[in-house]
Amino acid sequence: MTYDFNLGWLLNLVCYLPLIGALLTMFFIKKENSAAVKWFATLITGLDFIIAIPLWLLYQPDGAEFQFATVKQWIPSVGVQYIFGVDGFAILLILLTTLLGFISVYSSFTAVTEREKEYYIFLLLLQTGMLGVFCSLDFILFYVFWEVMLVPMYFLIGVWGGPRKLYAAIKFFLYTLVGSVLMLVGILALYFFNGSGLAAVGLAGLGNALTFEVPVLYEIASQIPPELQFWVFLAFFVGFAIKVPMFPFHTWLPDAHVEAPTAGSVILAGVLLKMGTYGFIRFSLPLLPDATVKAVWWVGVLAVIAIIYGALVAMAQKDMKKLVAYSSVSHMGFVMIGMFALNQAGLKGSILQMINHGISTGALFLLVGIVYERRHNRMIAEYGGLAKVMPLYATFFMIITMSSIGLPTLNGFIGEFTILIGVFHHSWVWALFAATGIVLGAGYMLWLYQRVFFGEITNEKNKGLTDLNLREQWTLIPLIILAFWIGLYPKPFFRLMEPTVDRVLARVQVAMPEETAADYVAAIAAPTHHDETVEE
Amino acid sequence: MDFIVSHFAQIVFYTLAVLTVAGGVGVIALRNPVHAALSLLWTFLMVAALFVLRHAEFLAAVQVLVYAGGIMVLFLFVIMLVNVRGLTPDTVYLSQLAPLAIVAGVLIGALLAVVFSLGVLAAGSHDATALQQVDGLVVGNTEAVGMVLYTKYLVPFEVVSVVLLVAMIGAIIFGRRDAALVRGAGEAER
Amino acid sequence: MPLAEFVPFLPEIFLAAAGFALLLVGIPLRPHGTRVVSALAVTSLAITAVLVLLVGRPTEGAFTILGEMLVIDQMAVFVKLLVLAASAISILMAAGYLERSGYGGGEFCSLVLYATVGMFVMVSGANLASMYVGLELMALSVYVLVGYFKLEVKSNEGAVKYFVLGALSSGILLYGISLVYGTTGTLDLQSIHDRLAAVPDNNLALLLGIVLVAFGMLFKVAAVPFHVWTPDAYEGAPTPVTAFMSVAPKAAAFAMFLRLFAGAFAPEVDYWRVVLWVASAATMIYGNIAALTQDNVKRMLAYSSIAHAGYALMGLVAANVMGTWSVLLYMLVYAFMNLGAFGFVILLESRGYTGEAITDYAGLARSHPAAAALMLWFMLALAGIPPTAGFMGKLYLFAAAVNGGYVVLTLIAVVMSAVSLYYYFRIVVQMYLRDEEAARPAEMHRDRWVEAMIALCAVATLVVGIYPTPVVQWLSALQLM
Amino acid sequence: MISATHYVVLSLVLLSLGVIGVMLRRNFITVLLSLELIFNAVNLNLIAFSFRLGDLAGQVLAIFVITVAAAEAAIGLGLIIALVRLKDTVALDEVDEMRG
Amino acid sequence: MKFYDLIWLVPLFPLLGAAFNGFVSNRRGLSKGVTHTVALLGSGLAWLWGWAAVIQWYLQEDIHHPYVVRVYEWITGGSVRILDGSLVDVTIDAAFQIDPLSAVMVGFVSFVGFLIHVYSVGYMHDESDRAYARYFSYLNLFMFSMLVLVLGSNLPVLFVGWEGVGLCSYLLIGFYFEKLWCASAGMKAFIVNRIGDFGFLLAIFAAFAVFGTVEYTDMFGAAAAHPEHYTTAATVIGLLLFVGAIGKSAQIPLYVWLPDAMAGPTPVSALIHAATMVTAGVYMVARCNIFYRISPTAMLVVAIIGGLTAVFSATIGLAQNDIKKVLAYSTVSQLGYMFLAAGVGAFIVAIFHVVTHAFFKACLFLGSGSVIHACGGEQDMRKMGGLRKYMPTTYWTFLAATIAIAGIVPFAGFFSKDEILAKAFAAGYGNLNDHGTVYALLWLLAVAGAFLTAFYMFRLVHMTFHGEFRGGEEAEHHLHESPRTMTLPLQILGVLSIVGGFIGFPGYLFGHPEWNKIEQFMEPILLPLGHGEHGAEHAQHVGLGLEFGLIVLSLAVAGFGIWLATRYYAGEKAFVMPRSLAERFPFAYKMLLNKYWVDELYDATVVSGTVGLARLLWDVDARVVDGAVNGTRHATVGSSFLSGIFDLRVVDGAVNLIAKIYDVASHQFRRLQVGFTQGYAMVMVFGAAVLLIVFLVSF
Repeated sequence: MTYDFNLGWLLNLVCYLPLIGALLTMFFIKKENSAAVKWFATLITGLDFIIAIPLWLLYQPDGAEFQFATVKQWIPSVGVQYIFGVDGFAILLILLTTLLGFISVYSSFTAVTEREKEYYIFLLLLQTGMLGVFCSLDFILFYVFWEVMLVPMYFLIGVWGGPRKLYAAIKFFLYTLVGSVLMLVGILALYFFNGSGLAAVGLAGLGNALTFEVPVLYEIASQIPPELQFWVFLAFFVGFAIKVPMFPFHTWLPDAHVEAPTAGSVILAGVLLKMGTYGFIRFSLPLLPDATVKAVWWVGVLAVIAIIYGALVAMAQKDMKKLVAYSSVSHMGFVMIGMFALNQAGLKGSILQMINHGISTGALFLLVGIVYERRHNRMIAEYGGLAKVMPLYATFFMIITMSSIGLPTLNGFIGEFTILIGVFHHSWVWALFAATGIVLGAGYMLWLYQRVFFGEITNEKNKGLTDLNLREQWTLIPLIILAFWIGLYPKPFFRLMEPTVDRVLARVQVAMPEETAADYVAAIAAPTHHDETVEE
Repeated sequence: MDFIVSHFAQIVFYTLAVLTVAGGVGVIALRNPVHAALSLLWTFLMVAALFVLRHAEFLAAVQVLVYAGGIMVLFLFVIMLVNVRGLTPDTVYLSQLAPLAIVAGVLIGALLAVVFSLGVLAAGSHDATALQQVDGLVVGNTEAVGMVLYTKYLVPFEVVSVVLLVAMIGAIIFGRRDAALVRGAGEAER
Repeated sequence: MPLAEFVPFLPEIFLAAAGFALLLVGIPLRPHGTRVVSALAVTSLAITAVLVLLVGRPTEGAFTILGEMLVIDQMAVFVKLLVLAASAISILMAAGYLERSGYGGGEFCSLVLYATVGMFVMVSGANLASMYVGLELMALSVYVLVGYFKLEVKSNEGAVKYFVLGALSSGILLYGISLVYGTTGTLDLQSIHDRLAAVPDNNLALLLGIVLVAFGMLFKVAAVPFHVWTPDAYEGAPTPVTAFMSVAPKAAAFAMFLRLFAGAFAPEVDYWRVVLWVASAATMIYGNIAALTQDNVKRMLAYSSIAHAGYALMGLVAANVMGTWSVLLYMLVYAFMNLGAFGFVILLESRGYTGEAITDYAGLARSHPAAAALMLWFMLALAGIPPTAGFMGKLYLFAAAVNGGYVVLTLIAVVMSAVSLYYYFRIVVQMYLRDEEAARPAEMHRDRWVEAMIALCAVATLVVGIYPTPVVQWLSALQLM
Repeated sequence: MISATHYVVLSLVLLSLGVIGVMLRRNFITVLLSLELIFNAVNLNLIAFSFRLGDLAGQVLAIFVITVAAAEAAIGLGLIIALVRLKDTVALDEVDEMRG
Repeated sequence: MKFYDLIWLVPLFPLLGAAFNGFVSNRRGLSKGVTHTVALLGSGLAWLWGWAAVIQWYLQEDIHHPYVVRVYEWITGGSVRILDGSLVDVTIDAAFQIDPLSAVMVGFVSFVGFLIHVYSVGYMHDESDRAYARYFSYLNLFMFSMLVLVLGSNLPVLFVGWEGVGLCSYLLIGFYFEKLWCASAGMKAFIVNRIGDFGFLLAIFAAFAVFGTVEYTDMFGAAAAHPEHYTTAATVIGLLLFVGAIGKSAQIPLYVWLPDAMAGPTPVSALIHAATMVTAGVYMVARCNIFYRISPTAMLVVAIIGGLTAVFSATIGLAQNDIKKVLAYSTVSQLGYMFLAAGVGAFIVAIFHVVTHAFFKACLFLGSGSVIHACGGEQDMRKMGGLRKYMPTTYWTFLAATIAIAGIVPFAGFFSKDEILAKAFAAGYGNLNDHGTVYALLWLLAVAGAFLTAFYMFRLVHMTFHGEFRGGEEAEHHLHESPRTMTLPLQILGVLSIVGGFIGFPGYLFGHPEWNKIEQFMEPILLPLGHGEHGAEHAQHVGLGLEFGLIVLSLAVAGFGIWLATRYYAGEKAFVMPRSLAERFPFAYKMLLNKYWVDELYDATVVSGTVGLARLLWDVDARVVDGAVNGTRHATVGSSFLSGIFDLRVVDGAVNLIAKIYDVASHQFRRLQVGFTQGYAMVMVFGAAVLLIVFLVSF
């Protein structure tokens, strides 16, 4: 039982509400009446978050794989369908998206002062695009949303960004576009292999009906010949790795983050990066098990590099936003390595870590944005001693810092811990290197905190800074609450993602030899290991 | 003598061919456009003769009338028109000779290489009579051509007439002096 | 032959007559009656459309008329309607422009109509002879149209270049036809196909003929290396003409290309495919990359249209059913998005050549938000970003190519379409992100007709992008030969 | 015995001459003349083949070619007139305002 | 009702207090009264409830079976395939465990903690209201974390407390964050600890990989059942754990943070950096004793590190003039003793020393605190002296604690330290795990350490309390005894450091082993190993005579130390001898004064190394990874782009490189468009030729 069509309209509503909001704003609200624009956008996004919550409550873990589904013919002659549907994993990301969407709108009231109407319209469009990506189960539909979402982001960076906005915007756009078009080729290859076949690699197809329906393609995953899997995996990899971003493809991230307006950075870090990892878990792993298992080593190494490299580079930054940006490279490295440990703990951890990263890094960008708004300067050297003038701000910043460096009882720890357990059972060497990321993480984050908040106030301009106002507090408090919630009682989140994890792993397992997991760690207790197994 | 008789066709063909080519060379070689035009006229006539050799009498006639009669006159007229303004460029050729020679060489080489494989042309009936017959009974080539032209090839024929109309319109548009339009007027408007 | 046989030929006859009538009507009331003439022209085009539908719609499968000179099938109907739409839109866009320029509209309209007749014959030609004359009719009309602003140096120059090169290419085409005729012994497409299908022939003369014909067609669709005329002709021609010739003749030429190569010469595909492969790749790369640094919008769109020809060629290279209809679909999509973009250029063109420099677009998002939004939409479409029709068109072309096994070609295409985004977005950047240095944003003409047409194109681009099903179903049903 | 091949060779020579002429001559008029050479080459082919095949289609097509050639000549000459009016020249290489 | 079923309330009270002070008092700036009432309530309730629970548990339950209270399922990480190939669920409960060890720890932690809260009320009274609230919320938060640490029933929960105390120590060291060096000290502490945690985390994963669980009872049960299977595993886990301990308990090579940690308020130093937090490492080692008992290697390493640290830091202590620095180094060295004890298998003794040390060291620190308080923040002993007559209470309590640490019978320190020495000797004597010689050497070190301890502690006392005041006139006027809230804890702790040792009275010397209450009580934490004795069981006793001999020896050593100190630093000839020594061995003196330049060494290597690497990589990122920048930049100068996008290219990329290529290509391509007709004809014909060639070649 793949689909459960119950309440399908709800999912569609969640996805398209922001679009409707954008259209209404476009046609019915005057450009001059900025207050109305702001509050309407806030209303829409808040409403969107609220109606997204039932998805979680009504989701049945032991029900159909994809629930709240809608399946309609779209372009029957080529087998393109309109398929919406979510599992726990997608629901988590949808909730994250809607929440961050709301927060980023709400946090922009004073940050954005010009061309406000367009700004909020773009934010709303962006949200529909992102939600669509998480909802669609037809490759073409997925691709459509995947691309659509680029455009508003491009404008958010390009119009409301910093000094090098044009450069950053086009770089972001081109980077991602190249990745995604390659992905498109991979999609087509799968599509034809399922159907008529591929003269390209001299492959006869399976002769099934031509379709882009992902769950159907899941069925044929095991029959796809390895070399085809390899190429398709490569195509997907480029597409997703650029979004994540994996180590060699990360260079667009600092520019985009630094130049983007605060809300843009929040969305970028909070949601857009997750699309890459989402793609891996939703498509690469289950569709191409063989290639995945073969790729494990390489991806693992890249991820380790990303973790350490990102952390070290972050340490050298002089610009707060850049620092946070590179820290995301490091954190997403954790997500990837956990994912490719290919066991439950690793996968669960990496999914949870996606959420955590969304919360922590999102909050960090908000926080940086708050001082930026006051001082219009992001240079760390400009600050120092803020703890004296902005105690509350300092407190929030401290909490988020701790969550980002993985202090127990906060969200970051749970993610990293689970990931590392999984990774350790895949390869203790990876775990060894990955764990250094925790030390370095503490290094750069605390150093940042030190330089920004401690010591005397050296810079005259900082003397007059005002502490957080109520609105700013309320943009942060939800995230902090979430951080503690996940840190103290992550069980609901884990439970929500369990079905997905099991299915994905079940689909990858076909390509995995038994016992693989054990061999890696055998090194530890090599001499005694075997007779022990004999005994038990 | 009997050699001439027995090889009459060859002799005639080669003679005409040489003359045609000579005319063609003249077209691209002669400095003065008028001379070039005249040598083109010469070529036309030779080609017409070759048509006759291939039992295309009607076509030969058309060639002479339309080309030699119509087009050449037009050309000469225009040349005169231009010449009085003394506009013949002083240098005749463009400088880029060398590469072009190469290109032409490559082109011709390739094509000739092809032509030698022409031995395997689709088998055809060699009876010229087919070119003079209308469903069985022999009439002249003219009638035969006319028959085909006005029945089977009616559509292209009509279209060609439209082509000529368009050409006329074009010529008028380009040739006509417009009182309404002063040079750059459009520019001023645009 | 019985008069009844002429009935399916009515649309062409009517158009030709209408063209002549317009000529006569146009002469007395030029240049002031331009709008009237245009209106008449569009009406006659509409009537023709009805006729085409009456003639073509009820038929299932193809049938030939008038001594197998013409064939009426769904493909012909589709392309004819497309061409009619394109011509109508260009005429409506041209009206105000011609009025302003002082050149009358009479000859313009009739020439567009004659060109349309030529294209009709091209797309439904069943015989090399008829196809050739159709082609020439179209070509000659367009030569004249390009040089229509005979007092503009650029216009004349464009015409001269286009004419000389066009004549050269049609000579080459003819030579190819003659070789094909000599080797297959017939001019009739169907029988050519049958003979080649009966005995797949590797006679070099025949193949050479086919390749030369391919050259001629490549020239008409402006593919590398026969693209050279395009930028200058497009830049020189009056903008409405550019809009027209970048769309309608291209569509017709592709239709003829399909009839010849996916139809008649299909049995020889393994021989000629390589030529088209190279041409397609080169065209995509050259068009996109050369467009990157163009600062004149018309010229940039010219290069972009070269690039699009390259994409469309992929369908021919793939030479499978999907390839065939995806080319036609792409022509449809391309027609609307390109016409839309050019309509925008027309609106912007004021004194001299201003409105053609890319910098003239700075700050338009401020002064004319709606227009800018539409232009953005067309740019996205041309770059192939969903949910525009441009994406759908590309999608099917890529699909066809991947299916045919031309992955490398597809990779080139996808990378190049990513590159293309860059130069399309240079305009967007000017409009949206460069407002600060827009000292005086270029003022736009208020021309209801053009605006209406732009809106129409936008809607079409949206609809086809969101719900292409009807078109796709119609197209995927048709087959040639 | 004179075969079609002979004619084809001859027409090839004419074709090449025409192409070279088009590429070499500065004078627009002589360029037009060279174009006419090309069309004649084609016609030679057609006639030769039609004789060889005993099929009239070739001849008919040749007629169309001649007519079209005439039409093109007319357009070309018109362009020359306009060009002369605009730039007082018939040299094609001076028509080079647009490039790049 | 069962207090011990609600054991989780013990940490909860201080947490609530912390939350209130942090978010209410601090924000609203409530009065000090409210603040410290809440804080004291928090810690006091924790203390009461803790003791109540422990006592009740002791009376009602069998102490041989740890009593585990599961609160809820915390982490449910799905299943993984562990070492032996079986699939195990990663399920980690938030659960607390009461057993003798945690009972002892809770007992003294909550108590000392409470005392120090009381003390702080006096010590911090002249801070601003907000700072006061902040301070107490941190302090409460620390109590929470520490209690979680000692009560947790599995390693991750322990880790929660572990990190929590780390955080609090970071916050409290950096309490005066306006002083940048304080903040830096805090950061140093946190990061150095992180390095330890790195080992700890890996240990947790390794343990999970081996046992498929991290619950104490299950883990240790399994290990004890089949010791011989787990030798390797135990070594790995044990060593990794010990890395964590090294960080937290400031052992070589990670001790450097502790002396700097003295930047925090003195009560904090007393509580966190002397009495409780730093002993967490010892606690953990004792908690996981099973691994060390299984793996001789691990145990040896522990012993060596401990012994070396004990002496090493003691030597540094000799030359310090900052009163708190001296105490800090003595703390480090005492911790060394504890690890030495653990290293010779005497885990209970280690804990015993933890407790006694908690008493006297807390007392010492609080005493120094009240001294500093009196001297108006002055910490340099050279500016003190003769304080005895100004602040008697402080003096006497301080003296008691000093004697205790010096190890004079019958003070608290004597019993624990002497037992450590005895065990060490026994280990060497009984050739424990065939490492007898090493252990013997370690014993010698320990004895030397005892001497040094006695010496520098009395040096401290003499320099501070005896002789004449050297702080100058006006400072002298301010000298005064500290307020009641401060002296009361001093007195309590003083008393404890006198009598506290008797809980560990070495009864067996008199044939009454049962007199050693603590050993009896904690006996259960040493699970009996399964078949196959690994030695290192309760240290085998050497003959009684020898035992007494050892006692005498250690007393003598201590006495000698005291005598020497008195001779050098008291009376009329004070400071003469040291100076001459310093002049005669200037290098040695400098070396000690500068703590062997270890900090400088680290700065030179680790710190700057990392930062340098970071900078380097950043360059790499900016230049290489992101493309052949400068090349492209210089090449692009004068590129004909109108659009601003590419003007903005500064430092960047692969992307830019490609873009540049396209740029060049574009301009090259455009040159094909020569402009005059025949040129185009040429291009066409050339192209046609190329295509023809391609065609013919492919034919």
